[in-house]
Amino acid sequence: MTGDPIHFKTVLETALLTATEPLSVGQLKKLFAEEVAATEINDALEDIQRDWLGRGVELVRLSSGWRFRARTELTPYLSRLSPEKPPRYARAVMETLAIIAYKQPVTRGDIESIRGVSVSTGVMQTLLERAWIEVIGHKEVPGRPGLYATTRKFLDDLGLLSLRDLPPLAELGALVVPDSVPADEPDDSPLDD
Amino acid sequence: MTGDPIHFKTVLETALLTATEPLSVGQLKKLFAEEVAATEINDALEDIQRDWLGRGVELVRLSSGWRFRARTELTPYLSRLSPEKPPRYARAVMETLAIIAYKQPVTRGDIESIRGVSVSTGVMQTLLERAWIEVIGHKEVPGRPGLYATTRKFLDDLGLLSLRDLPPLAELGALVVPDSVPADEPDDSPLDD
Amino acid sequence: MSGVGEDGFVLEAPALPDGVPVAHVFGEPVLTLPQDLFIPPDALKVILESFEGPLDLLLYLIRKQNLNVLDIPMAPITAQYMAYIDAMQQERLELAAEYLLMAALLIEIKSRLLLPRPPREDESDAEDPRAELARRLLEYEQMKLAGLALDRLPQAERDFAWLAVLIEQTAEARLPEVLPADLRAAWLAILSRAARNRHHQVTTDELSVREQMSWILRQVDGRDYVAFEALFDIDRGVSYLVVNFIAILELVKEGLLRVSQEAAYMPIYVRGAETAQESWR
Repeated sequence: MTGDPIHFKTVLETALLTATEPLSVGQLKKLFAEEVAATEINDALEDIQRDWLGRGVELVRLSSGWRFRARTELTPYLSRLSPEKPPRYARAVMETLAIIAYKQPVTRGDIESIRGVSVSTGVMQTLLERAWIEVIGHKEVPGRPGLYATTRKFLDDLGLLSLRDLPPLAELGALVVPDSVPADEPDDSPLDD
Repeated sequence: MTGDPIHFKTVLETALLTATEPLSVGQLKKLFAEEVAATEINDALEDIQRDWLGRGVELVRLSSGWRFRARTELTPYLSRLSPEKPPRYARAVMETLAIIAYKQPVTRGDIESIRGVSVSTGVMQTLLERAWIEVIGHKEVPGRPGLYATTRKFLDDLGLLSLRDLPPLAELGALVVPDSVPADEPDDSPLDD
Repeated sequence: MSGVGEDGFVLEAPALPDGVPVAHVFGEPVLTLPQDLFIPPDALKVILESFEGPLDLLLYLIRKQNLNVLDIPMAPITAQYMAYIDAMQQERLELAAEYLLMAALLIEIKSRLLLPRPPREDESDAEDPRAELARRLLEYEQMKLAGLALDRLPQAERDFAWLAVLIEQTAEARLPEVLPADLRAAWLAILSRAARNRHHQVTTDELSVREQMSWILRQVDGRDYVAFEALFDIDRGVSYLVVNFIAILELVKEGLLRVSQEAAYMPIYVRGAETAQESWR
């Protein structure tokens, strides 16, 4: 990169401010006619990130690239202007999403056996329409059910860089079941008082 | 406006950076819970305009309000980025269209009572210009409001033969929770004690 | 989220002044804390709706008693579970097959625990019949908590806005594309904001009536009178005729259409409420 460094940063910043989705370093390189090293881009991005510290907007690194977003502290103000926003999903939707996120790839049958109830088409449709999940293949069993996985958009929308950044799962606890239970014992539980 | 002037400017700047349409001073006032004078907004806007001088993006005043846009000098760079994504309608437009499609014939008042917020003239204009909705009569109540319905062009453009081909909305209520439920309520799960 | 139902169950009864709800289940205040299995009949439905299925209910019963999932005492749990199912039946609530299946499983496990184990050589360390249930409960609980954790993450558009500053397009502006699914998605957001989120469900039947209502209004718009029969195309089948008739009734009810007949057996005329109004002036 031989040009004026301020101009270089200005181009990157403007591209990110106007982009309607995250831009990867590879895409950002294409902004310039001449060859630019990835490290130069990365340095400039970190520089821009610092420039915006303490303001209403932040530059974040997401799964599919870099994108500007408003800081959550501003949401109360912004929602006074336009109250339209995506809904808060019901538990059935979020539990299904969690199973797909943490256990992917899974079939609908897998989800049903974990939740213990049938999964409504509406739940799957909602997640598919939001483009948070997708069918990435089919399981080679009768009926060839679709295998669901989460998308990059899911990670982007939740501000995650990768699946490793998902909230850690609660400890399952070791499955220690008493080796032998006397036949008439189980009834004497602490509950019976 | 009695608050911190930097914070005041930050809110205005963030609203303008995230808005998909120009924002009038009247709309910008709504950002704040307390009463703000138009002159204060105007002063801050001119201030923000100066802050952005010499950068890739500029704050401009249009007939319908203020908005940020990329400076034309940057276009040669920005156009090198991969093909632009098709534009999307604002959520207010989509919600209004959905109500007209599913609940026609409806008046603007009906739409507002279902959405719970006022419907701007711009939104109706967008849909009328696209020829997706039309006024098919007037309701005999004071003011004789127009009754809106979707057009054949709406069906054609969405690839539908009739309204019956729209996705059914039954059972959708089970997929979302009311907005009023605070986000952190589920924290009190039995496991946490 | 609907986990709210559990706050009431798990916490010690807080000292609240009368009329202060202890929890909100689907936006409805729950004023009294359920005492063990005593549930106010009218609260039962909302409380049951807050469970995501038999595993969730079972988990609640176990957690409420502060029992170790790994060492579930089968008898009392089965008894409590059955009491819930009884209560559901008395309220004539729709009893999902999954709940009955779980009841059968609990009873089976209990009976296996009571029976002496048949001496078998190949099963040196026979598995406790509760182990599989415990595994499922723990796995479900883990995913339930993960779902809550995901919901707490800041979510695009719901909790923060993306930036998309305008680029003036020199080429002709492209019009946004809309898919039918986008309309459904828009409704979800409307429902979430509406105070009563069960309202505004639209079925296919309703849609065909709505479509016909718009069509009829177009027919009568700007015309003095339209013959009643002219609105019915007999060739289009019975279901169309029925829908069309319902649409006319709906329009009359909403005051958008006037139907008149001078005398018995005389022709019936239809006109828009608007046209009717003007002719009086």
